Amino acid sequence: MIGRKLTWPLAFVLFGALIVSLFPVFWIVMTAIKPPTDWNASPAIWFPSHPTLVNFKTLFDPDAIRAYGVGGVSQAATTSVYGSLLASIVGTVLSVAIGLFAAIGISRYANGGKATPLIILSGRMFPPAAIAVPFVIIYSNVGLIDTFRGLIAIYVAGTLPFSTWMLKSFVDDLPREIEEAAMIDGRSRLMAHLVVTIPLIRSGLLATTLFIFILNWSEFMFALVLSYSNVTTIPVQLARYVTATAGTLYGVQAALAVLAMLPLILAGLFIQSHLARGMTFGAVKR
Amino acid sequence: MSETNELRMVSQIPDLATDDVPKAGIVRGKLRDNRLGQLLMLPGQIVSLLVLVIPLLVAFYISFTDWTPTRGSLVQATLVGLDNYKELLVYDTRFVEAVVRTLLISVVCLALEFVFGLALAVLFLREFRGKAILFSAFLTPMMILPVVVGYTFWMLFQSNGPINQLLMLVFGEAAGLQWFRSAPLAISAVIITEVWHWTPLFFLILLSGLNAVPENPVRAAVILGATPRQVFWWIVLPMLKPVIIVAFVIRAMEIIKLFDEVFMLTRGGPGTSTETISLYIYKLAFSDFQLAYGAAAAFLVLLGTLLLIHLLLSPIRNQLLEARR
Amino acid sequence: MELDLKPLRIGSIFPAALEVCGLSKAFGKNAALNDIGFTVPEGSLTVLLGSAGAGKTTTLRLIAGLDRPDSGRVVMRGCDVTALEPKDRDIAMIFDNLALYPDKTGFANIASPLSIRGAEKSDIENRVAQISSTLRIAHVLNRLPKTMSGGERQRVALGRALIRKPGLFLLDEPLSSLDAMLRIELRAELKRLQRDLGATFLLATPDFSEALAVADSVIMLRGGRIVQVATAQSLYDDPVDREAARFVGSPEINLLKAVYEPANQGTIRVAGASIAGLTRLQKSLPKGGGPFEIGIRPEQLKLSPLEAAAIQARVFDVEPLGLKSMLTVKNEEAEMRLVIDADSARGHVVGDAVGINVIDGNLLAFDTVSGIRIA
Amino acid sequence: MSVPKLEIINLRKVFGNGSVVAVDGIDFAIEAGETVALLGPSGCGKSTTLNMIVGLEDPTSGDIRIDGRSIVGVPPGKRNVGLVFQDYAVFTHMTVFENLAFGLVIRGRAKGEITRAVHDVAELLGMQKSLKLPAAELGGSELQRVAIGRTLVTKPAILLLDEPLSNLEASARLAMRRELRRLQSEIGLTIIYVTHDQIEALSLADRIAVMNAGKLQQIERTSVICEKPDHVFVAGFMGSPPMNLLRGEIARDGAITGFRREDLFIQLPPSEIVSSGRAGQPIILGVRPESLRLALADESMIFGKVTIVEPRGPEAVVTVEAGAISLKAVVLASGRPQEGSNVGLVADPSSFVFFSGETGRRLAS
Repeated sequence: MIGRKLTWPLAFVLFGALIVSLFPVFWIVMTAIKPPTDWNASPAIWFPSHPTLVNFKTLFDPDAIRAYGVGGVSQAATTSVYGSLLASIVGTVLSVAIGLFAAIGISRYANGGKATPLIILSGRMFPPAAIAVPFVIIYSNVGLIDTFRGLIAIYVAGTLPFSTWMLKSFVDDLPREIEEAAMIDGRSRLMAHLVVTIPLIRSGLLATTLFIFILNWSEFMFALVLSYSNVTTIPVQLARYVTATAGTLYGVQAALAVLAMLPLILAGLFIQSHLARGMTFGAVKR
Repeated sequence: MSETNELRMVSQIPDLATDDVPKAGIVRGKLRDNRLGQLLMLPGQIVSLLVLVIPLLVAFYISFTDWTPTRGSLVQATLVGLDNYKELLVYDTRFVEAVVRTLLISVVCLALEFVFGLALAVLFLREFRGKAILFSAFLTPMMILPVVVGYTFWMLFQSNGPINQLLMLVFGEAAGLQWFRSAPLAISAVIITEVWHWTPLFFLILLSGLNAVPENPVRAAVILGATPRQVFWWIVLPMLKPVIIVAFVIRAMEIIKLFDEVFMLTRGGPGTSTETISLYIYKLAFSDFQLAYGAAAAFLVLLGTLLLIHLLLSPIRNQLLEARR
Repeated sequence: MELDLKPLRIGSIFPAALEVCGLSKAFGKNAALNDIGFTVPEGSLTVLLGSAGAGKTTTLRLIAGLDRPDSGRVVMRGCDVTALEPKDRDIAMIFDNLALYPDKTGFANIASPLSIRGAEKSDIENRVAQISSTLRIAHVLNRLPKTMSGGERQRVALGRALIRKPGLFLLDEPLSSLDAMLRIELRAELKRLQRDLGATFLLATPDFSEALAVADSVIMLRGGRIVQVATAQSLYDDPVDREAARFVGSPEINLLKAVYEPANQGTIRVAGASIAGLTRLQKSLPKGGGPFEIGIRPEQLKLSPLEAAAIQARVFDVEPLGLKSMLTVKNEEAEMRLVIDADSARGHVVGDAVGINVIDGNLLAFDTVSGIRIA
Repeated sequence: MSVPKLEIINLRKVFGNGSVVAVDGIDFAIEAGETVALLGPSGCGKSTTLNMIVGLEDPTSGDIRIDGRSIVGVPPGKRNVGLVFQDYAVFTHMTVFENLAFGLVIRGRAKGEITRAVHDVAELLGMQKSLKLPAAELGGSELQRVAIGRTLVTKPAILLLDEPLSNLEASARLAMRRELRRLQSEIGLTIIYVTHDQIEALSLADRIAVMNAGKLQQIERTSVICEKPDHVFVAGFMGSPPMNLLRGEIARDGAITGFRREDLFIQLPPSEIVSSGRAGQPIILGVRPESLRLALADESMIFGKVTIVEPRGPEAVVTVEAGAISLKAVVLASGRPQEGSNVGLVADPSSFVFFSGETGRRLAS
């Protein structure tokens, strides 16, 4: 638009902003590769003299963790990584599948009444705190506390508004006449959706799937409230380490954090052109 | 065709059925277009019903009782009417303070995020090499798990952490600040973390909005003699208004739920000086196990959120909720 | 199976390709169609003509089965298909945005009706080859729609419709996305194609010149009702009411207040003049005489020297249209448009006094209140 | 001879490292107060030319001069040209008044002067009543007027309109054409229309510049261009239906000279081309559908089958095919033949137009 070149002072500001944006990421990665001796140095060490991956090994070795003997922490991160993967993947697949059907329903038939879109959207407006309380109550009565089924149900319902609305905006971009042409060529109404609509929005489908995965992977409060022994996710495990050791288990915690952070950054960058659409329920399309 | 006004009606003689004409009379696959629509939306409605609406009804019921887990099943709970709500609004100063504190943090964060996001977005309207890589770099903070952001900044704000090192480097030895000991510093730490974490979202939405501004009105203004600055203030920004509102609404919905970062950063400390409403309800329900009282607090927050969203959302209601194509 | 371009026609004992009776459809409060009934004979090119919102597309969608009518029946070659899915009706449809599959090549688009129905490869290949040579689009078969020109995309859509030789073709403003020049060219080609194949076309368009050019018969729709069914020429010569006369024909017909006085030798007073000798009109006007609204086509007015002219007026506007020009003249009583050839128009400047005479041809008369045609 | 208001000198525009030549060296000049239409099919380079005059795009080579001064490189805002976009590009977040006043407000003019100027233009365009309305609520033709008014307030040296009528309802087009002509005569501004619709060009412009594939085929007064098309492309573009064009050669049969194409031979009256042309010289015969008349077999030029009859109210376009030759004729509706019948067509040879077989240029007759 006002396509003018970048002047020097502006380039300097841009560079400064870049440093501020990336410094924390730099710091946590550095901490993750610091040997235990450098963890608590004062003044803090920026670049570890001899970086090591020992923290990542310690993370998955219960004995090594217990060896630190800090605050009685002994649980390794393996169960939490498994927990995060299971909950996030299953939750994402269900949320996107249900969201896809609802998206086609709202976009093409729109007679699901004005209410449905509102109900689905409002799912996102409730503060987790407001929902966590009744969930604990119901789940404890129904025996879903500390189960993956319970957690996944919340992940699906919590992200349904995003998946429905993001997919709806992709389906809206596709002219309705193409499905109708397929119907006239010999497809039934449902087959027209399966064979024409869905393949034509596959890039949108992938973007939505990754976006929902990011939301589920980074969810913390429900996992915290609903998990005790056999269900843990990475965020919960990280919180447990911090509370148990008052944060002094620097390197190991940073290793877990880096492990959790990387897949999300890659997924996010991969779908960055659709992020605006996802975050705004399809209102802002790049 | 003869020139009569009316079309000549062809007499109804049974036709010589050609091979590919569908057999008369058999009504296969009865046409039901809108039933398919309802079928498609059923799963979404069921999930929303079971996992959102029912729990809220239960919470609503409990908020009028004095039930605690030790009390056994829900049925024994005794109704106490509006006591919980009265207690919260009149006597529980910690609740009211948490609400005010959360709103304060939200307003400051949203303002800062908007200013930095817009500045960055405008910068990105210019042409420069490596723009794509920089764009991805600037988006990174938004992708990081909130708990990881909370923990990372907790390390950064340590008394011997890098931030203090930089401050001492620049402002001399005494500049090292005890971020987690004094209330105002703790709150600023929370705000800095939040702004760092979510400014990229404003940057992303506003940049998308800027690129979606139709080109012709801008060109028309340029041809009429407007300088780039005038074009920006008179044409581009006003046209960006709906997108700006969308960004504020989306962030407002999220920031009111602030929990993960604060939980890792200050756990509400020192004292309750950085306790957000979500953190307070979490403590009520899951530390002190006052579930009924917590449910009531949760409901008040819910109503407050819906009211706030409704106010922010009304100007662009159709854009977000247009169901018809 | 060699594609037989000229289907066997046993006289015209086929029942109508399409019969629609009592068709109604309302979206929410507004009635898009009420009680539509018409017949489309086998092998004809019938046009649904009407301005935007008249109900053309709704009618096509109901016939195709994309929407369900609130009431009424759709009968094709004697079979009631009202309740059938689009795929079970022997129809093909071309949408105004052509609706080609964007991710498929020209070949796959054209072949899709056959491949969906499981025809074997060799049969598909030679039928597509046949169709693409007829439509001269063999060179775009392996390209994606977005790389084709407007005309080529339009022909691929036609190919997809033709490949299955359906009993009825529905075309929803098929030429609307094309350039002005190309549109006129493809009109003739569409009509020729229809006639060579003996196929039955039902074409919807808001453009009366398209309707006149290609239609065997025209069904005129207004506000969801059928106003007139007639051949192209008689729609122009015998409009059923004032609106139909105004809608068909450019420049627009002149509609002037007039009075018929059978008493004094049947003169007609119009635009401040009294004109005798309009024999054809006088014969068909109601005997009682009195006020009516006269419809004079622009080509039924001609310039003549002031002294010999029935009507005197001043030139208000001259619009050159190439070989012909449109003159708008005004006097106290009325404003009239007439078409004259460009050279004689050059002699006139706004404000000139001119004489106008009415040629005794196919003049029209409408009831002043209802607009219904009375003569 | 006064300096022309706008001069285009050997203007070229090439896109994508030379692969696409949008404008291939065009030259023309426009006098002050004249109205010219840039007419051509889509993709012929007319919009690119428009963008270069306005400054939205820079020419690869060649010069553009307004009042004798070159404006290449001058930013669009400083060229004192006005452009009305096809989609109007009105500022929908402002009222009509603010739209019209925009040009002067950004120049920091005094409030009184702005109000006066806006009211003058509003009156000229009959919009006095709707000044306070928000622009978003206006219909097609009102938006058009706002877009024109907004430009006129800045008193541009040249006004350019990009396909002004194509977004309007068919019924509103006639009224808008009349209004644009009234505006031209009242403000006497130099105006350039860009359009692909010949009716628009014929009714609005004094002169028409026909473009095709980046080249200027002909620039000629509206009244003349239909009679005397300079090039085969112009002949095939103007008029609806356009001129029939038969490719053939000059043939001599003893004393008679004529036009031959396969088995068709038409005797030509002696004329400059006929005498100077040598036998076998490739030539294109142009005959307008309007000048062809139905005739009996013996006295007709060609005799063939009527393949298509396209009524258009008072007249009908009849397509007659004899072997490979196909001609379109315009006949009165009442006299139109039946499809499938055989008819003869004849035209007065003096109405023939000849084009060179090689260059396509018209041969002066």
